[in-house]
Amino acid sequence: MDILSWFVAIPVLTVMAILFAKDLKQTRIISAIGMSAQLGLTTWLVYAYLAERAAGNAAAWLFKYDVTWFTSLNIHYTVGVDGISVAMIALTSVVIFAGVFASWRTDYLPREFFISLILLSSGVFGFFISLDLFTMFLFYEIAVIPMYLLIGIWGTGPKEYSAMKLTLMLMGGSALIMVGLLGVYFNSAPAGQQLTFNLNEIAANGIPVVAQQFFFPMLFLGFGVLGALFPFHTWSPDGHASAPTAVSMLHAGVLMKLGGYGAFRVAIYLMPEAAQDQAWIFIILTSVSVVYGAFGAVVQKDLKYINAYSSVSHCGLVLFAILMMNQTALNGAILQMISHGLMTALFFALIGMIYGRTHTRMINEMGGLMKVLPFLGVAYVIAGLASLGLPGLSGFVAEMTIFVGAYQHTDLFHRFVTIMATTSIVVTAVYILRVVGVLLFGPIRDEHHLHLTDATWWERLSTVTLITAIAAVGIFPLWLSDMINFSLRPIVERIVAAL
Amino acid sequence: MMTEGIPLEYFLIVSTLMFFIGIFGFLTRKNLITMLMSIELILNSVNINFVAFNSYLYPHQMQGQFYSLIIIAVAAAEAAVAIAIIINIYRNFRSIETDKVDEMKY
Amino acid sequence: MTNYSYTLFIPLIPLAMFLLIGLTGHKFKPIVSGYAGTLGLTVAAFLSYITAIRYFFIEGAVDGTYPMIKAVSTVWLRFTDTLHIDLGVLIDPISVMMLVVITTVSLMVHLYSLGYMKGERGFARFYAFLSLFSFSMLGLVLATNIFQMYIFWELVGVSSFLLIGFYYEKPSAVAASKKAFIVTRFADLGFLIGILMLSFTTDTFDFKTLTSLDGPIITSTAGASFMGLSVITWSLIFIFIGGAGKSAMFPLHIWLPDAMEGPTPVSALIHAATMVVAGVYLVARLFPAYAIAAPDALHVVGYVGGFTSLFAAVIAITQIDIKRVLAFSTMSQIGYMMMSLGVSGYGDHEGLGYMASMFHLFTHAMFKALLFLGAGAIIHAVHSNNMTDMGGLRKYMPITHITFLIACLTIAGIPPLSGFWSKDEILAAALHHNPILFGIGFGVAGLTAFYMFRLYYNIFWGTDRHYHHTPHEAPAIMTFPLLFLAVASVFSGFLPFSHMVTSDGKPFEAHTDMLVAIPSVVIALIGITFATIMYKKPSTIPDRLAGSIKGLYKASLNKFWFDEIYLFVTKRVIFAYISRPIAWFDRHVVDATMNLVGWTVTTASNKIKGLQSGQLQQYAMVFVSSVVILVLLFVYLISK
Amino acid sequence: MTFQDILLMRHELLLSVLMLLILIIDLMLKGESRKSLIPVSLTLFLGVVIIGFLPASEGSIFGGMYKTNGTTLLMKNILNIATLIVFLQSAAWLKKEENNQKLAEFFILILSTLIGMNLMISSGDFLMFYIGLETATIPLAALAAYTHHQTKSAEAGIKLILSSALSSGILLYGISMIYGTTGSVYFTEVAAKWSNEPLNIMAFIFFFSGMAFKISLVPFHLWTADVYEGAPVNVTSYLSVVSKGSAAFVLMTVLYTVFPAMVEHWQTVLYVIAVLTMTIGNLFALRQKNMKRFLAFSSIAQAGFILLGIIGASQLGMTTTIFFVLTYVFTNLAAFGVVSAISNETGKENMDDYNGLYQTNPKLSLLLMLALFSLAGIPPVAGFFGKFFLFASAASQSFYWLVFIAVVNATISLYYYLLPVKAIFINKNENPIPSFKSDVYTRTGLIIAALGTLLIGLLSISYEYIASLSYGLQ
Amino acid sequence: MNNQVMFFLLSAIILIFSVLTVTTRRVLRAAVYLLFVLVATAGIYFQLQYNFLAAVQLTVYAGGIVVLIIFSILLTSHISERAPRASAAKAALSALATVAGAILVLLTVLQFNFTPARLEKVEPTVTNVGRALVSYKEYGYALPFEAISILLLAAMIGAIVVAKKESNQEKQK
Repeated sequence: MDILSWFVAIPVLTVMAILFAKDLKQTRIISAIGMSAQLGLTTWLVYAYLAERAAGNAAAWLFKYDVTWFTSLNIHYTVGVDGISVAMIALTSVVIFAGVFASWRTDYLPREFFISLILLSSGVFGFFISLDLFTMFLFYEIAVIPMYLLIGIWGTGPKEYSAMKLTLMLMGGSALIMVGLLGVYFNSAPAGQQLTFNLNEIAANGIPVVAQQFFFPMLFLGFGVLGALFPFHTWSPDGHASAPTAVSMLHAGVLMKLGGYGAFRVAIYLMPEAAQDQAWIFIILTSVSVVYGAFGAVVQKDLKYINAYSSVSHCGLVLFAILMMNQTALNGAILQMISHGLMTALFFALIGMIYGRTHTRMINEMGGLMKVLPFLGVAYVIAGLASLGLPGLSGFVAEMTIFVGAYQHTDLFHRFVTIMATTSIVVTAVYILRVVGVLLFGPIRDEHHLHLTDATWWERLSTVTLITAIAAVGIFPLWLSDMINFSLRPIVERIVAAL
Repeated sequence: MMTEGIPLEYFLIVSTLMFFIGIFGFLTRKNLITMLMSIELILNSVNINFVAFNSYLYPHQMQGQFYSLIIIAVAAAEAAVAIAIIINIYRNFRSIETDKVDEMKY
Repeated sequence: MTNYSYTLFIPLIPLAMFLLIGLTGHKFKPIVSGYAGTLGLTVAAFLSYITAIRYFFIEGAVDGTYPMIKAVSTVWLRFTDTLHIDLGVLIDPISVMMLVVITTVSLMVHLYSLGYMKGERGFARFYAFLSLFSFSMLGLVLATNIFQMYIFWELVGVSSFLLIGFYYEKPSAVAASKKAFIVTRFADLGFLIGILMLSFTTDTFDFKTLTSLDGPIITSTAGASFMGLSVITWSLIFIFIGGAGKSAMFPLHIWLPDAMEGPTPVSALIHAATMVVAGVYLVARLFPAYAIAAPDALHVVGYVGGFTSLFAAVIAITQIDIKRVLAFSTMSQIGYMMMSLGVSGYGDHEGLGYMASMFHLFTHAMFKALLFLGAGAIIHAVHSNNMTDMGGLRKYMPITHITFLIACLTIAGIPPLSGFWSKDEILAAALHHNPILFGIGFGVAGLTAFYMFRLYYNIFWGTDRHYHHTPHEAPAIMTFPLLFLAVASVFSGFLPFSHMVTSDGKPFEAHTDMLVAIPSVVIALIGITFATIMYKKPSTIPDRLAGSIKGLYKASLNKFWFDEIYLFVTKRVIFAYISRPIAWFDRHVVDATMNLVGWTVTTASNKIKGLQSGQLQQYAMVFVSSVVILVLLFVYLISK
Repeated sequence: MTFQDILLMRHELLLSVLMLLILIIDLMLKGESRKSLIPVSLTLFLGVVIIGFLPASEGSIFGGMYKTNGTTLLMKNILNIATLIVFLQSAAWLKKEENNQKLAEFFILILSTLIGMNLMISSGDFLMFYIGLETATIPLAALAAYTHHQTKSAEAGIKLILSSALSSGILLYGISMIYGTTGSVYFTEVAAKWSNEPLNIMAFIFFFSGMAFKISLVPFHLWTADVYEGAPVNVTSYLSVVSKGSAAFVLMTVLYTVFPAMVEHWQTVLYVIAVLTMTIGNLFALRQKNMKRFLAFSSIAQAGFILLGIIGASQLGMTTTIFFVLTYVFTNLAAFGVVSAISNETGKENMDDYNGLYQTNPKLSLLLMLALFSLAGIPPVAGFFGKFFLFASAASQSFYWLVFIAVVNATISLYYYLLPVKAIFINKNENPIPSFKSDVYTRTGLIIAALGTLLIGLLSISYEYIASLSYGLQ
Repeated sequence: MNNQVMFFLLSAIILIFSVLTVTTRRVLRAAVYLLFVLVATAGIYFQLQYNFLAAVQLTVYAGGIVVLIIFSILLTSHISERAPRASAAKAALSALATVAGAILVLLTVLQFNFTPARLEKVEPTVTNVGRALVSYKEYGYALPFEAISILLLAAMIGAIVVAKKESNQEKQK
């Protein structure tokens, strides 16, 4: 088996192993082993990828592997990675690894929980390695659907409502994607030639502009729903609020990135002309997302809602940058996906840990936790600082790349909305500091909180993993940025050539 | 010819009217058995069609005639089963009025 | 060219100390962290001095110009081929000067805090943050490009946030730290937008390119203009907003007085000597751009500075909290520096204002740090910030008293103390360029003398208060920095600044202009005299005076209600009219729309259930009419 | 006519022989020993199924009245397998005392309808088509009314027989007009002489309505839910899977081979009907509480999706339609299998009864979830592939708005498919259905259905095989 | 001329009794009217010289089905019982749909130009019918003949299954 398929295989094997587990203890050990192996494999992949590049391999896709699946429809199982997908895979591995440890103490139906969680991750990995739109879509849906059970069974609050809403909205998005993909497929080749789902072949053939005008909005909106595009973001606050910790982590950290990644890889890459024509509509929507999400977060009282709205804002920035369609902004978009993925996962992990102790997520019912929970408190501050774009943490790198890139756009409108979008950094500071100020600082409000115990080893492991990743990206962004840039160049050249 | 002076359309008019009378009966009769009778009218009208077409237009084959034959046979089978079920209904509901048979709905 | 690459260690050593203390500090006794931090900074200070000596005195000017040297530079993040963030070390007169200022003051604060913070919970944390701040501030001044500066700009902001909120269990401290961060963050937004605009026009971040006379910023005609000002001007104004925020210029000043909630050494270091002058440094850094390409922007700088200095001085007169008096004084003095930049030209003697500003920055750092540390010692002794709780302390704290007096005299501009020299140059520059600003500066000089001595008398003279325990002199570890800084305050005025730090790097001769010097000393003396009359002995004059100008007094006491205005804007406007409506809109319009879709579907489902009535004949009816309709439709209506 | 020619009909012949054989065996068995009829019939039928897979040639006999080709054979085999699964799943129900008297009749009636469907599939003219259709329908009405003591069952029977009689009357009227306008009832001759006069189109619509009734397309679907609910659960599953699947296939072949000349017309008709069917089916399914009724409306909506395949009017269309029927057979039988197992064991058929089922019967729960996901078109189970390809077929004719409506409907359908999942996994229940172990037949049936649901999509060979047999408009 | 009179007479009987079948309130009378219709239809077959078919019509339909229907009526209702009328609204709606349908269909049918195939006629004699019935060639009907037998068998068994009383079950009740 080729190296990339292992990324799907390891989660599946782990799931199978869990089927034989007897109790929580065995289940989580198996999960931890599986996901550690996945993390190891990822490390190896990053290394191997960089080594290949260093050795001068300039092919757009590395580690390609191709099997014909449905011959008559020309559907292939084609996998391959470029710098962008390697980065996304790395993000996913880190988050799922941390997620497994964050849910170390799942006592209700643990086997089922870990199975769903890991199955979901296999879908995500599959999505990132796919070069064939059909398999990409297949993995996309595999990644989305276990969410229903994960939230519905292990969630809190109005979990059934939230789970249903989330699932339906996301599947509504994927319905649009399906139409879009079919449209792409049937326009993927000149008349008389073999139709194809292969990303690169379609790009090489080019899609007629008339068809693009019709299918671009479908694909972009479809992926946009998962990317929390205003006004289709409302699944996010409720969904995240109800989801169990690891699920929120994975969902906000990784799944929402599928939206951005898809919008970029499929919608923009394949249909640049239409993207160019229609970008302004979506740019307005995404800049609304950015600012609106941030303002929406300011007055929330539930920690998870704050973070969910914050995610709307940050993910809006991803889509915003994608629509700018220049190298720097796109690079920023990818960086932002990674950055937001890591820090929002950290946020949700911490919120989960705090909730596990205080049994409330309402900030006005807590206070002064820094004193009793120093580790979690510090981690929360770090997450907050990352979120508000402190240099040295990942958020800064991503946001600055986006802003600089977006501002390089020659069109005055784009530069204007960029300035609009930058205002979000102030609002972000407002709500982050509000939370930190109320939750962690000040006097302790609830006497019961005086006896809380600080993080356990698995919680520390989960947290430290994410913080390390955040800091690594934030302090040494160049290798990541260069890796992404290298792979973006041909894409951007194609986009520019098309315009 | 015994059909001289009678255009094909006459047969079609008769059969069509009979067909819709049957349908009207099916839609309005309360009694299940009379609904079944309406069905027989419908099938009969179709038979007239087949036979008339066969006789007027395509007499080189007997397709229409045989179709009618088969329809008669099928109608018999249908009637047999339907009546069996109607009797069963009568046992269960103590009535064979179609309005009463609406235990399952919505 | 000399190799200055070792200067990299100047910021890196504090960083290492930060990581060391932050990660392992809790494993040792707290004092170890203090020593480690202090040691690290001692090394950094040592390296800074060596650098300064080498740069100014051993290497000296090359071809009559102090060179701008990129000692270290590495690409940190690449945006485009031309736009990339480099991290590096830039050695030029102002950065070297700032190295000296920062490491000196920081070292003093480190020493001082060993005594001041003794026994505090979070002692190690304090030193970790101090190290983090030192690292950030050093990184800021050594920045080779505007984006590196922005990075460290943010980092100093966050260090400041952490240090102001050091007593995180105290709600007022938390609120103050939040306020400081958010207000400066807002200003930083301006900075960022300025950077974006500037980089779009010039395609570079590099200071060397930006400030070189044949660089893009100065040679580009920058055709596009908005409201009569060129893009360059706008971008520089935006950048100045960033500087104004950090330097607490009106109207972004409101965070600074509150920032006094932090431990006093922090106020000395961050909110008096170093971080708050970053705005001045920023403008100075881009000075050629301001002076040549965007004189309009420079005027803005000058007027904002001038107004702030007057505004803050007026407020300082009435404040009770001694640290707040000092804070407003700081604002006022920084306003002075800004004003000085605003009235400067480029090159040679035209650049007098620039030189004066830097000079004042230097001297101010020394005497203001001294004032704050002195105030710290006092607070340490009295356990209160309010001058109403103080009086007659000269007997108990002789060293503090003397050093404090020296500092007061220095800031009042009494020759030959350092403050006189730098202030004199500023006024001279203003007189030549802008009489209005000169007038303001002149008046502020008098006000400064007045309120400083009001402070001085209220603390050390007047009547004794009932102290819980007798105030006593601070320990040696705290008085040593006082003495050191007092010496620096006295003598730093004799540094030949015009030979070292000039707008174009070329030394020039600055003369003391008697036309300016004499009146400025006179007005300072008048101020002191008034203060002496009113406050040396208990007196009713202040109350009567306050009564006679009640409105102004009240306005000043309430800081012209700026806090209230801000509160109104944030709570009433942003929260009540933006965020809450958005949150409401999100729940009740956007989300409701999504729910409405679901509701519509289920309602439709319920509405049409009659179709499935269970009536066989109704089914048949539907069947038949559907056939009829289909026939009608497809045979007669849609037939092709 | 040679023996070789006769062999072309081996499905029908074998089934007829089996039918008679069961009739004879039944005469020889008395009392309790009648129960042995179940394994005997199953074994014999298994033999028939296996023989059905032996390679066969294509051909046409009885002067073109009966035709076989690759797709018809395949379809018959699919129906055979489906029927086998239905038989397996019925065993537990048949073993009940109340059914002892009429065991054989169950098999005979089912087999006769299967013969009818096979004849319909292979028909080369409208006469055989009609006979097949009626043979496939009339005994079903008897089966629907199989349970005497239940009023619902009788009601289902009468609703089915009368509705179907009306519909076949209308269909026959249409055929009579087809005969009148083209002069023949042979498919090939009709196709050759077809013109798009108003009367032709009207005749087509009458004919189509009759077929639509059989596939339960809206607005000809109203009988479906009531009959499905009233009939014994295994008969319902047979109705919804085998009967519907065969009818869909026949509709497609008739449209492709008899009416290619009016392709644009029938595409428009299908377009409208598909939209109606999906939407109405979904809207009704939303509110259902009875599992059988729920699955009935679900199957209506699914029928609407099938039209998206047929509308493709090409080799792709045929392939995707047959492939979807294949996936649908296994998927729906898995769903019905679980419902039937629970119904046979506990008599409970309401969704609320399923609350907390996972706690007691995890395997059945998982299987039901799998089936529902497949029906909803969630990967990686078969339904996803089936649905995706169906949509591809419609998209290939540029019916993108139709596809759009379909995917919107698929999303709505996801809502109600998740309701049982919610009941099973999320809802709490004080008294869940107790844990039980089904008999070996049921389990075998469920396993076959589950395997099919899981593998048919992933193993592309099934699709490729169908594609190699399919043809487009002729 | 006679033909026409004959035809109109038969048509009139068919239509009038059809209407009566579906409107009379006495079920048994309806069955009798139906019988008249079926017989008249047979008359039309005779007129068209489809004697065999007419015979089948009389024996199977008139003789078989109608008798079956009458028996079932006797089983399920009282002779004197009058069937309730359909509600006016329902009747009106049905009438509307039916009339509209009839008009539409008639319009469509009548505007079609039927053209006879000018080919040699096969007389529908009993010989020819019999030959065709066992022929397995084209236009032979051996297969339908066999197939219908399966249907009839199945229908018979079905009818028995449905109608027969369950010995044990009923007793237990």
